Amino acid sequence: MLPVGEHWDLSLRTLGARAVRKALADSGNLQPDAIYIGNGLANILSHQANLGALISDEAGFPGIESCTFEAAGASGAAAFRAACMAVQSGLVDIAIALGVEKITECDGSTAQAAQDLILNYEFEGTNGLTVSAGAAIIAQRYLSEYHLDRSVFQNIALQSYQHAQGNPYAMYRNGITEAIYQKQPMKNHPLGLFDVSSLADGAAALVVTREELIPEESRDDMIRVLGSANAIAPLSLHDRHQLLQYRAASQSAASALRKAGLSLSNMDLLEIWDAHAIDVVLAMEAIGLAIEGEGWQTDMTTLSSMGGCLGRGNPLGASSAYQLVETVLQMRGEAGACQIGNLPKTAFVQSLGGLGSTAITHILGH
Amino acid sequence: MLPVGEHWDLSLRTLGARAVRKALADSGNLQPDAIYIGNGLANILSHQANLGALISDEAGFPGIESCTFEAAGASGAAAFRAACMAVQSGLVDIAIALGVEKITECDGSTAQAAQDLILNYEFEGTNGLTVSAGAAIIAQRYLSEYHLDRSVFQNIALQSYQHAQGNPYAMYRNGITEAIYQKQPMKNHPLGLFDVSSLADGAAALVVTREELIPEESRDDMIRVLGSANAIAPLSLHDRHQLLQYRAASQSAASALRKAGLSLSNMDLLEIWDAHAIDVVLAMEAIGLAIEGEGWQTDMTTLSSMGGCLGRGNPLGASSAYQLVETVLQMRGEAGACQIGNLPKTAFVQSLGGLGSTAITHILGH
Amino acid sequence: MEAPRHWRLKKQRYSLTGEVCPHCSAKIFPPRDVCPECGQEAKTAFQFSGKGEVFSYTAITDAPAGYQDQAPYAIALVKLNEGPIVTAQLTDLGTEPVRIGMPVEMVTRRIKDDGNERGVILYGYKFRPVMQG
Amino acid sequence: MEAPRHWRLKKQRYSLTGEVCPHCSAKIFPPRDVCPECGQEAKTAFQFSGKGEVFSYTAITDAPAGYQDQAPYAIALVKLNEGPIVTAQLTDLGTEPVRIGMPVEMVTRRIKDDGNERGVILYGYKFRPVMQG
Ligand SMILES: [Zn+2]
Ligand SMILES: [Zn+2]
Repeated sequence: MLPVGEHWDLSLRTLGARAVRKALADSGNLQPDAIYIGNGLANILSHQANLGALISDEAGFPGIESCTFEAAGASGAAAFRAACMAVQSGLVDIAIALGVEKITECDGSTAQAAQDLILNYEFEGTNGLTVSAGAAIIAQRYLSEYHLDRSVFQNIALQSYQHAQGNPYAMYRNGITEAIYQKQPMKNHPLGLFDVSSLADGAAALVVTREELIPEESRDDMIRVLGSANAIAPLSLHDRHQLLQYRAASQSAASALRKAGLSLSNMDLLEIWDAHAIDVVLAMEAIGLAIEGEGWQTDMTTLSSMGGCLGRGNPLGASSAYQLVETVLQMRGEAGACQIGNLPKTAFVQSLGGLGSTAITHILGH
Repeated sequence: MLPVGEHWDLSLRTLGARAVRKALADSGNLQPDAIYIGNGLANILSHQANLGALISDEAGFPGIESCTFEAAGASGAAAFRAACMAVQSGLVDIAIALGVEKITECDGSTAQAAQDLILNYEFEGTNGLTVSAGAAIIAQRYLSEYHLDRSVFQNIALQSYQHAQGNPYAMYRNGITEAIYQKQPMKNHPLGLFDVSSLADGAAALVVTREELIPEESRDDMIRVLGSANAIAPLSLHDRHQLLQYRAASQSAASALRKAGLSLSNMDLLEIWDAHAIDVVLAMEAIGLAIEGEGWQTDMTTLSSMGGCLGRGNPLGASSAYQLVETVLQMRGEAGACQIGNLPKTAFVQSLGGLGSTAITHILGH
Repeated sequence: MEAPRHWRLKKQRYSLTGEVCPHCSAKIFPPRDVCPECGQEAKTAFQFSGKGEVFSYTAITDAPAGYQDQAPYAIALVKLNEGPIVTAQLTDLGTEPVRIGMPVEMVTRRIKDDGNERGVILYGYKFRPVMQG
Repeated sequence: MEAPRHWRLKKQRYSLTGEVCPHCSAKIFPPRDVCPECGQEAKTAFQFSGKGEVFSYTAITDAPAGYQDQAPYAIALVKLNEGPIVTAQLTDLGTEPVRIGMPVEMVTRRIKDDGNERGVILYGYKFRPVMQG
């Protein structure tokens, strides 16, 4: 994991290769058979395809297996799920899941336009919609349907920025006060500047393997993947039967929990997607932690414990890999100032892509 | 599988969804759990990311698993390999591998520039290299090293265009004569226009599952995946220790054959990557069917039996899915005018991405 | 927008031509091969009236390239009277504040200024408040 | 080429600054974190002489956008005297036909005309035949 931020001095290949090597060092220097790369925008922002060959060779592993995965914000989680399936299939012994995104190669408006590619270009993008405007449209309908005002987002945002203060890899580490939040400029009404995550560079990687291949001395640090699921919903907002139901999030959560044989009440830690504050609200309702209209009333203590996309920063295709790495740190007791009280034994990690059109969930345990 | 060509009237989502539905109909109407999508350039050419949600929903399957795979020309094969691993892991019952590429959304120069993203942008692309020029540089060195002239490519090209004549899904179905070949304009010396494949739209899909889930009446059509492997080599030509050795192709071939417990001499059909004529030459040498300097002397009868990228046309990220579908047709005896003499019992299918920087091999059997 | 895509989407953009499902009578926009209601094939053209109401909306001030001369603008999900929802800009708003439930109707307007990109200037549907009278 | 990338790659482009591996003495270009010869870390800067020979080459007539005013041009893999190979355009060829083994040396030239893209004009290394005499 590298700090999220503006790495003007590092290219895409260097960012990715460094995260891979850090993860391998952490694993007790395992030798990978495969590197699965989650990335969203290299084609546009770095004019670079086929990252599999570029980054894996740069990391020092010509000859191994590699390719790139894209599922918008959930790209890194898609790579991680693929790593789990590859190992479970027996065809791969040691796989790395890397999430990497290089945003600062271009000016901000190019990066913004690239992010908007997760919309339906023909029927959303060309009509002038942007991703944050799409989130705002969902949020507006939510507030109207439940007779609420936009202050319901305040707690979610404040907590994310507060959690990020203790995270040395986070981009926003000064926190924000209620007063500052309430004076924020609107990004797209009813979502303000602090309700929408900011794009930034980042790279984070995890090593996936079978227990018996882990060196004895590293085995205490091992975290198990107990369940994994990926589900999609219609990409376009106008194609959704129920705009306020994040269907992919419910299906993916239920399916991952079922595979793990666990329920939400067993979870000590929840890492929920917060690219926009409304995402947290609807994810909480979708996975069943809140009833409809009350997802904003959440106790945020064990949510986005290292700052989430809002506080940590949002390196798109890499963000879901950060979620997973951060969860591993919490479960190992290595989360430093972000460490939650009781060492979590089980964790629920859900990543969303494309305004809830893709949801990938992992259940981690000891 | 849809015909390769210029589908001005079909969008990316329609192309992809139709191929998915055709494959499902062929399978006896299985219901998929996952759709893995191989695609290279939608971000650029269709301004569209997150195809997983877009295409899977369009095909009528909201709620299932989906994401996109990119490995340059081998993208479709990467999706197919992922489908095999997902099924083998037991986490997925029925997976679809779709390769889809929409080229004609833009003018030709945009598509050309997009194709060049598989080069190292910082040290190849910005110095003015193109993909076909890269292939030509390899070819030039080959001719020089072995004291040959460019007529060595003639047989490979003529056979591909000849095979395509019988393939109703191919783009070039008129064949070319020796006289026409010899009068071809140079694309990038020593490669002529007919030695370099042309980009076009295409979509092809395959259903992957366990035998017992296939309806009784469709089981005769079943083809087994006996081996699968993916290997990368340095992306940039200047980073390769031996320019004329397609290392990824050798490693991936050897590894897939080892997993299948078979050798090349067992193979009744070979589907080899021919985006450029030189790719065939070096792949033949890399996989061990020819010694160094003699890969061009190949008997082409059972190679690219339905026209390959040269004759069928090259829908980039979809081409490797076409290779797999074409091989299945041959093995079922459904290849029509392209059908090779004896029904092949085993086949070797190798797809290359990025001038040999990625190679994915599958061994299929009855 | 590039010429081939523009040509393909012309009917849909200029006149809100969608589909009606021959199996379950669901009205569909944008057109697609498979009816999202019943899962069967749908290819019968259907002309929408262009009348509907605002389902939700927001305002865009930091518009993307090609839309900057229109900013700030309101963008909405519009629920058509026939059922489907479309994403579109609102226009001709005057001093009336946008609200959920506001009746609107389709008009054809310039959607995007292509700037230095190649290709045609893009026209298509926007929605305006229904005139009282 | 966008400004941040241009700034980052300036040294490498203007003066062929690469690395030398402190472990196995391999010379490396372009710079990378891990020595491709011995797999250990390499970060010591190394200034290449800019002399080398053509390892292979071709001609480009259908140049990509930004390179069209230079077409037709020759592009080559140049094997530097210190070992590494670099991809670069050949320039100042005069009437001499390019051949494998031809001695060449680095010069700094305009690489790309940015056209209507934002950003700086790109200069960097090309190679020309070594003058006899
Ligand atoms: Zn219907
Ligand atoms: Zn070294």
